[in-house]
Parts: sequence; C-alpha cells; structure tokens
Amino acid sequence: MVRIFFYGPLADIMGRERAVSMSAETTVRQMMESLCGEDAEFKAAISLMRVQFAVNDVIGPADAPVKDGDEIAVLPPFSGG
Amino acid sequence: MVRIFFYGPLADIMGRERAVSMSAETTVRQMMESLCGEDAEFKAAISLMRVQFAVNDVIGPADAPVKDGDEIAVLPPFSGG
Amino acid sequence: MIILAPDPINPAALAAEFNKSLGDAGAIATFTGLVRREGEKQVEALFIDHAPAITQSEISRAVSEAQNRWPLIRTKIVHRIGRVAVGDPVAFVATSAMHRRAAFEACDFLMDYLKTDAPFWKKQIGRTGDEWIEPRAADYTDRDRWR
Amino acid sequence: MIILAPDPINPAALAAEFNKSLGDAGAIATFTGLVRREGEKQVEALFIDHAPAITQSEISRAVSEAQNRWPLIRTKIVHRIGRVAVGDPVAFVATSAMHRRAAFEACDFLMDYLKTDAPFWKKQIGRTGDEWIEPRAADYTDRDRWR
Repeated sequence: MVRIFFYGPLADIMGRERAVSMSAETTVRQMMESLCGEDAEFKAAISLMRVQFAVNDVIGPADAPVKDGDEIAVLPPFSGG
Repeated sequence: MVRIFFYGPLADIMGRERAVSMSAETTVRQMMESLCGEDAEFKAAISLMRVQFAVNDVIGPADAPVKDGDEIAVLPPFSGG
Repeated sequence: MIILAPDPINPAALAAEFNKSLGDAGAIATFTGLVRREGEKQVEALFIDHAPAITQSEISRAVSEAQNRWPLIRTKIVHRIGRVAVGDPVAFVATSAMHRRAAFEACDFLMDYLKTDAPFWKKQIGRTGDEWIEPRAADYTDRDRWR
Repeated sequence: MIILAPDPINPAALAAEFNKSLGDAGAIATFTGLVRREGEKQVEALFIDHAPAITQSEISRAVSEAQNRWPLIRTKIVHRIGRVAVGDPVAFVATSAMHRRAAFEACDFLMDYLKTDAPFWKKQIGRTGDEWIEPRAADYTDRDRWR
C-alpha cells in the first residue's frame, strides 16, 4: 500500500489522502499517470501546474522509485507569506 | 551680535555656543576664518573634517551672507543610528 | 526558531521575545506580512495549507542557507496555518546581526523564500468565492535576486 | 512620525503602536539599531548630540523623499539623544506599505539616511576613553545605493 497526500488546490479535488495498492516497484511519475487515467479532473489540474513531489517527506524527482509502504506528497506551486 | 553654535566634536573644543559682535555684513566663510585666526585648536579641527553650515537653521553654502542677529550652526560630519 | 501554528501572530510580543537575547547585535530587522482586503476582491480571510512533515524542514534549510550567506546572530520565523482573517498577520520574520546589511538582507531573503519556495498553499476566501493564489510575477523576480 | 528623545526606546511597544492603524497594508518592516560593545573597544555607552532646530526638519525631508519614492502607508522614526547604554536601542524605523518591497526598501533607505546624512553626532564612551565616531566607509556605500 502506498499513501498519496495532496495539498492546496489538489486537496480540494482529491481529498487529503488516498491509499493505492501496488504489485511491483514503480516510480512517482507512473503512479501519477495511473491516477490521471482514473481521474480526469486530477489530470486537468496537474497539467496546468508545475507540480513537485516528495517521497517519505523528501522532495525529489518525478522518476524517484516508489516501493510498498512509501508515502508520496503531491505539491502544487508554493505560495506563502 | 551673531550666535555661533557648535555640535559634536566641535562642541568639545568650542563649547556649545559663542557670541560674536559684527560691524558689517559678512559671510559664514569669513566668520570661520576669523575664528580660525583666534583659535588654533578650532582651525586644526575643522581643517580635518568636511564641515557644513546652517544659517538660521537652514543648511546652506559657506558663502551664505550673515547679518546681525543671525544664528550660525557649525556641523561636523553626521553620524547617527 | 521556526513556528508554524494556527494561533494569532502578535508581532510586538514576538519582537519583545526576540530582543531578549541579542549578544553583541547592532541590528534587528523584522518583517510582518498581513492579509490584505485587496479592494474589489473583498478578501475576508486566507486559508493556509501546509505539509507538516515537509514544510518545517524545508524552512529550516532556507534558514541554514541564510546563516551561511550572512553573519547572523539569530533568526525567527513564524507563519500562520489554517484560516487567517483580513488585517491579521500571516507571517513574521526577525533577524539580528552585528551590522544592518546582514540583518536587512537576510530578512528580505527569508520573506522572498516564504512567498515563493516554502511549502505553503494560500487560498483567498472572499465574498465572491474562494481562489487559490499563486505568487505574483514580482514575487519570483524578488526571489531571483538571491540566485 | 519622528521622535527625538532621551527616553529609552522600546521596539516592541513602538511596533504595537505602529501596527494599530495600518489601512490595507500588507507589509510592515522595522529596524532597530543597538549600541554594540565592539569587543576590544569595550564601549559602555554612546553619547548622541543633535541640533534641535535642524535635526527634526532634516529628517522630515528624508521621510518626504521616501514617501515620494515608495508608495508608503505610514513611517515612524525614533532616535535617542544623549547617553545610550551598551545593548540599548539607539534608533527605530518602521514602514508600512501594500507590498513588501516598498516597506523593506524605505526602511533600509531611512536607516542609511540616519547613519550618514541626519544631523547627529555620535561619541563612543569606553573604558579606554571617548571617541567621536564617523560613519564607516560601508555606511557611505550603502547610502550611495539610493542615488
């Protein structure tokens, strides 16, 4: 099971968290493509923004490997202050 | 009578204020030259610093005219904050 | 020190606390960012989302970068999360240093960082609806001054 | 508002007062300058001389210049005169504006002004004697950024 967390505008669309079961090791990018296949609104939203990803709380590239038990965060463009 | 005010390091040398009697209209520069003639320590001090002058509380050039009743301020380089 | 909390920010109280242990500091710079009504938009509040396990550590990295770039004595960052009413402070940054350029520049740098590169997401809640806000072009230009 | 006074400066209290009437400000910058011990010099205090009838009006002119250069909502300058003990604040500047660049830059500009171009004279009182202090070369360089 991999837990995927969504923030900011993506949390409004997807909720804060989804759990996805996985059979073999994959990458963040492949998981996102799979989500886009299931959810047209998510696909439309992330195609419009430069999204970053974190695996187990560390921000890294979209082709980072994901294994069972990992937590992925999907981070839209930041805007604070 | 013209009152001359000294500030900062010049006040340590000259005191805060001196009164000078005057016969004819003069300039700030001429009054300073006259003071330098009377006081070697003042002459040495102002030869080492870029001094500004105010006549009646308005900062202006050294060749500004001075008439009876005016107040002159002798302002060493500023340093605040 | 970095504080992310839903509690109101009191800049004067934070300044009083910050000013207690200053070493031989000659300069303290502070910045407070407030929620603006923005005229026509009639903003009533911001909602600030964050990623708890990520946001704090990312801000720590920015503070370390500031400490490497400038000879700082102390830094403090406080950022609201959750709902922040119009007129209320949303972020507070304080820096101290021996001389004022370091204090000013580090404070400015950290605010630019919070606006564009810290993991926060900001929604304006207004009379006419809600809107997620991305940084202005000027915010990115400001940030790029430090690169 | 410009205040020149021998009374202690309380930056937190000044910030609290300044933050009361902010209009639609989104940004408040403050700067506090403190008397430094300066290690070997063992400074015990500063003595600040000023020219009452000149200093206030000259600072007013600098504030007007800042208001012309940046869209400011409010400014406040407080500067000690007379004896100021080591560790104590000697100057406080606060600015508010809609956006942070104006608030930061005006605060920075006004501090540079106070350091080099405002009619104050600063004597360090130390264990080894007293010394009138002129601005550092860096202070003039900082000031010249605005020309």
